[in-house]
Amino acid sequence: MSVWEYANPRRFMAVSGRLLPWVAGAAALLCATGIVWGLFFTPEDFRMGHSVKIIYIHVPSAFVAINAWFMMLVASLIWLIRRHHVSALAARAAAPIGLVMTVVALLTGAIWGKPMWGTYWAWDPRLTAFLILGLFYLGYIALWSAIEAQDAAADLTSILCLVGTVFAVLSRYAAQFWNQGLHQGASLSLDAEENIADVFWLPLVLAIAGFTLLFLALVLLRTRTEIRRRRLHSLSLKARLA
Amino acid sequence: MDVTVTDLTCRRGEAIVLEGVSFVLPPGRALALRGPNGAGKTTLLRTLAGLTPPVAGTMPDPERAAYAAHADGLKAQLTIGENLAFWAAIFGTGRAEIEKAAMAFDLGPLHGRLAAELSAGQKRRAGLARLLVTGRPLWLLDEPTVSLDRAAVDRFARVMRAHLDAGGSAILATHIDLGIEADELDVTVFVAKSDATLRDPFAEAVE
Amino acid sequence: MDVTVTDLTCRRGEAIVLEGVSFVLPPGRALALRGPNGAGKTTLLRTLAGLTPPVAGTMPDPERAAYAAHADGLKAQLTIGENLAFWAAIFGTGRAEIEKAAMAFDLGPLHGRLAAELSAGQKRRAGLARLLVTGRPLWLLDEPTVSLDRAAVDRFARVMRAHLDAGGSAILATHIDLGIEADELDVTVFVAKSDATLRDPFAEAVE
Amino acid sequence: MNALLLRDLRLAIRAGGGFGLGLAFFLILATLVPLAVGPRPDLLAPVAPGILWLGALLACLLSLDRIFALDAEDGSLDLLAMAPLPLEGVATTKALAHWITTGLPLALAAGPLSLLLFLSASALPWLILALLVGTPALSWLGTFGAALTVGLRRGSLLLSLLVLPLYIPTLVFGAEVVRRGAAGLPVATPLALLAAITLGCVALLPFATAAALRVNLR
Amino acid sequence: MNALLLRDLRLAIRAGGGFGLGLAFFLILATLVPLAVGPRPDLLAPVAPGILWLGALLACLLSLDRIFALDAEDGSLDLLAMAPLPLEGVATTKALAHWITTGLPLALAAGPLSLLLFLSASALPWLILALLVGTPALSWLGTFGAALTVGLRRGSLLLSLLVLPLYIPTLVFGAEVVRRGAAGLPVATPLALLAAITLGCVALLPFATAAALRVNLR
Ligand code: HEM
Ligand SMILES: Nc1ncnc2c1ncn2[C@@H]1O[C@H](COP(=O)(O)OP(=O)(O)OP(=O)(O)O)[C@@H](O)[C@H]1O
Ligand SMILES: Nc1ncnc2c1ncn2[C@@H]1O[C@H](COP(=O)(O)OP(=O)(O)OP(=O)(O)O)[C@@H](O)[C@H]1O
Ligand SMILES: [Mg+2]
Ligand SMILES: [Mg+2]
Repeated sequence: MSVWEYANPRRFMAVSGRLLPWVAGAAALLCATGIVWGLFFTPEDFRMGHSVKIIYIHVPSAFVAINAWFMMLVASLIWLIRRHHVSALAARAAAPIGLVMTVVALLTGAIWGKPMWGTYWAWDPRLTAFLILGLFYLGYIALWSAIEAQDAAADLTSILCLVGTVFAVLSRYAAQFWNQGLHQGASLSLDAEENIADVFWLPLVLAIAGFTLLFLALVLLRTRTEIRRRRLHSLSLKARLA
Repeated sequence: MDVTVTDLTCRRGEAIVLEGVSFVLPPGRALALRGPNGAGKTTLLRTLAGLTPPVAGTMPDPERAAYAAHADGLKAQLTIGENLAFWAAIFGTGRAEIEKAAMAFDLGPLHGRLAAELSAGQKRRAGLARLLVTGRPLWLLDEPTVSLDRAAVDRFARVMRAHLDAGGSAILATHIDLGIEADELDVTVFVAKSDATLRDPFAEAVE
Repeated sequence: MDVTVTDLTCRRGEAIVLEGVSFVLPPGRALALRGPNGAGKTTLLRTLAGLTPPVAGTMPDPERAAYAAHADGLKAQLTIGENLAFWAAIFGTGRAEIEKAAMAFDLGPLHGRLAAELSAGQKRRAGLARLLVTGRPLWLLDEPTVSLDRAAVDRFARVMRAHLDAGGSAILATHIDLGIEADELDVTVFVAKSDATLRDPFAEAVE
Repeated sequence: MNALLLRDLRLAIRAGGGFGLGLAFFLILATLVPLAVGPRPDLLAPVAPGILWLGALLACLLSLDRIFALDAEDGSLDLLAMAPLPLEGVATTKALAHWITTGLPLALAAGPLSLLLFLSASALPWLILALLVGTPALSWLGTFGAALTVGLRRGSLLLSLLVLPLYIPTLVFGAEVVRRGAAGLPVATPLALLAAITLGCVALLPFATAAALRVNLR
Repeated sequence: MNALLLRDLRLAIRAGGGFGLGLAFFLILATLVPLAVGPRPDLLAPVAPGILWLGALLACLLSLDRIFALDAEDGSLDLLAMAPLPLEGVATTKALAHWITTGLPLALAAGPLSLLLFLSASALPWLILALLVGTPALSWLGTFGAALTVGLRRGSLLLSLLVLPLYIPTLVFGAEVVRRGAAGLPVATPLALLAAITLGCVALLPFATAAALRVNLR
């Protein structure tokens, strides 16, 4: 059986319905473990003090926010090339989640920024690129909601997503070029364990995994909602045309 | 070359309007689409013009067609002469066609007038002249005689006949009689059944 | 109340198009404007509607008139029902008029459709229904039957007759025969002489 | 007039989030400025009030051209002119609808945005107040400009050309209110002037707008 | 394609000074900024490059919405889609016409305007060069945005929401060129990046634009 079978709406509904509780449960478990562990069972950082603990929300949400866009990119490509309706709706479903994650990362970053840098906001390249990503999410969502015909909207937003990806990456690069920032480098990222004590690293990885699963669960849930919404749209259209 | 349409399914917006449209139109003939308001005449013409891709079925290459719709495609800020010259340049035809078209629709006196300053019927005449300028053999006409006075309708009928005699063909939707001999196609026959009007990919997934 | 027009001079843009238009139209009668394309029918109707102030002459108060032009005045993003309700609210009429209008033009099935999703004839029907909704006695109609199929034209003729029987009046410009008994006014008689078309205040100053 | 207002608001929403779009534009502008002029707070903070006001101006401007143009295209404007409500009323309603969809949300959302430009916290209430008092003038002036250019096909640049100079007094006093507020100086004078401009615009401009519409209809 | 270009330019001129309007908008904006932020050269000079670039962006933006909308309204777009020239060619020509009527005059007239904002004389050649190199990207991106929104009646705010984020890299590198030029630093890197963006846009975006147009036509 080919993978594309899952793009069949009925199969998708059946499989996602069965999958959803497990993914959601795993997400809850991992998030809870990671965050509780991070918040209550790690020492305080010698430089950042208590405030370091916000990292367990900040980094996972930022991670998900960025990768949500790439998931939308892949889904858009699948729609443009193979015309699987589910993937178009999955892209649509992911956008608001990505936006919320962006906002969460921005807010936690801002809250963290006050004790660390003495300001809520700085035009750090990292933060700027992130704000710009938020703008791309906004534009994408606005375009989806502005167009009445659903397939046309899927086509146009997919094209926008392709072009937008290129420019979001360019913007990130431009922002780095434009300002040397305050923000942490990749010192705490996954591939740089040597810079960070295991005590911080492990719960962080758990939290990131938890947030990713959370994202997955939400996308499944929202895709199901989008499918139903689309069905509703068709029905009301049919009622109108009848 | 025959215009052969087989089993064409046409959509408009999100709705499927016509299903299974089939006909053959030999060169030199006109086909009149019949059907009440909302039957799907405009939809069929737009599909044949290549503007809306068909959902299914085969149809001739839109490269051979010229389309005249309700909107005339005239720029209000340009004179009639400039408008025609523009379309001639775009379709790669020349001065000869422009003059022939202007002559056929008596556009001489309007040549230097801005399209914005014309009456409805004058504009429509210029819009029809554009058809001649394209030099295409298959004409798709959506209510071509709207706003035309009797003399202009006669003129148009003469132009049509000349086009057909020269081996061209035409498909036209109109509610009034033009006095042109034409095959008839009743569009109502092909109107999509209401349960097919929407190809909802999610229909079975939800219920 | 008679519609009395005396010695009206009408302009369009910067040009004077008609001069000395005079007629009297008693209530319950329709007046059909005749004349080839570009004669000035639309110009006269726009003047009577109060949209273009007349250059000279007297005409009835435009407050009594309702105007239906090529553009239907429908908002594409609103449903037909919403469109009619809007105009009813603006003209201070009520639910009764809307229902009467919708009935008269068979708009029931289209009530919940967006105006953007209608065919040309369906839109036009809704545009004509607006006339009834205004509740005004004098109808100014510029080619009202464009795009209408035969059944809809009959419907329109019936509505017109009912309006006239109820003491209303109508002035209409059309190139086709509606089967309504109407007085005729040949607009070509009043076409402004070409030396009068431009009342240039600086003409004598310069030459 | 109520019906017209409701219709315009409904159209703004149907056509894709009338309220949100102006805001989003404002947000983007607040992002673009630091990207353009450089990220230094010492550069940004002093220009912040002016830039925020400019952003409000431009967000208004971008939605102006369609105030009458769409109605003119589909024939509604002709019919509105014949309707038993005065054209002055139409002008007022249109301006009000424009303000509700752009000026009002801007004023309400200026708070978080001002953070991006390092506006001092003490200036924020003044910014919001100034926007609330000043933006109606922008909408009424813009409606007037839209009426002047309704007959033109490519009006939006010309429109901004006509309207922007008219916006100058509002801009100057509005920015002054915020600057003084930030510096802790008394703001009564510029605020009063701002209010006076708005009141004058709301009271008198509809007549000019209606006159312009009449000219453009014929 | 030549015919289309000529027609668009002619229309721009007929509809009331296509070339002049963008410039005039730029001029007004350059006047408004000192009014908004206060007329102090010490405040203005450092932000001048950025503000001038922002002005260019906005002048482009304001003329975008009509790139395809007018053609869609009067039916020309349908006919162009049927014509024997590829839609990609139409997209390129439209973008080129837009650049000639807005970007090019801006670049040429930036000199006198920069005086209003106290831009240092040494930065001026760089400003002009950067505008010449960068503004084509703005026009091509804008044409893409216009194609996405051609079916919508009130597209102009949405259009700016879609297009402005895409303008960011151009803005950053463009302003950087001028800032470095003013400071006497080497400008090769940002200038090369700016040129690369423009080239990429000109080469690839017409395909996306044509695809969007095709979706919107059906
Ligand atoms: C509004 C403000 C902020 C935003 C938008 C923001 C955004 C981001 C982003 C996008 C990431 C990358 C996540 C990833 O790639 O997986 C990140 C990671 C991180 N941020 Fe922030 N941040 C903000 C403020 C702060 C502050 C104030 C601090 C602390 C001083 C901070 C510390 C970190 C750390 C330690 C990481 C992990 C490093 C890494 O994964 O590369 N952030 N943040
Ligand atoms: N954008 C749209 N979305 C959905 N349905 C539409 C859309 N446009 C038109 N329709 C519907 O499609 C059907 C066919 O419309 P079409 O315009 O082809 O009719 P027509 O035969 O040309 O009628 P007319 O004689 O009035 O011009 C109509 O019922 C119409 O309501
Ligand atoms: N804006 C304008 N400026 C100058 N002249 C105009 C303008 N609009 C129309 N005209 C001219 O005025 C004359 C009358 O036009 P009008 O539209 O009234 O004609 P009509 O009788 O309605 O014709 P039709 O049957 O074609 O609708 C025409 O010769 C036309 O060319
Ligand atoms: Mg039709
Ligand atoms: Mg007429």
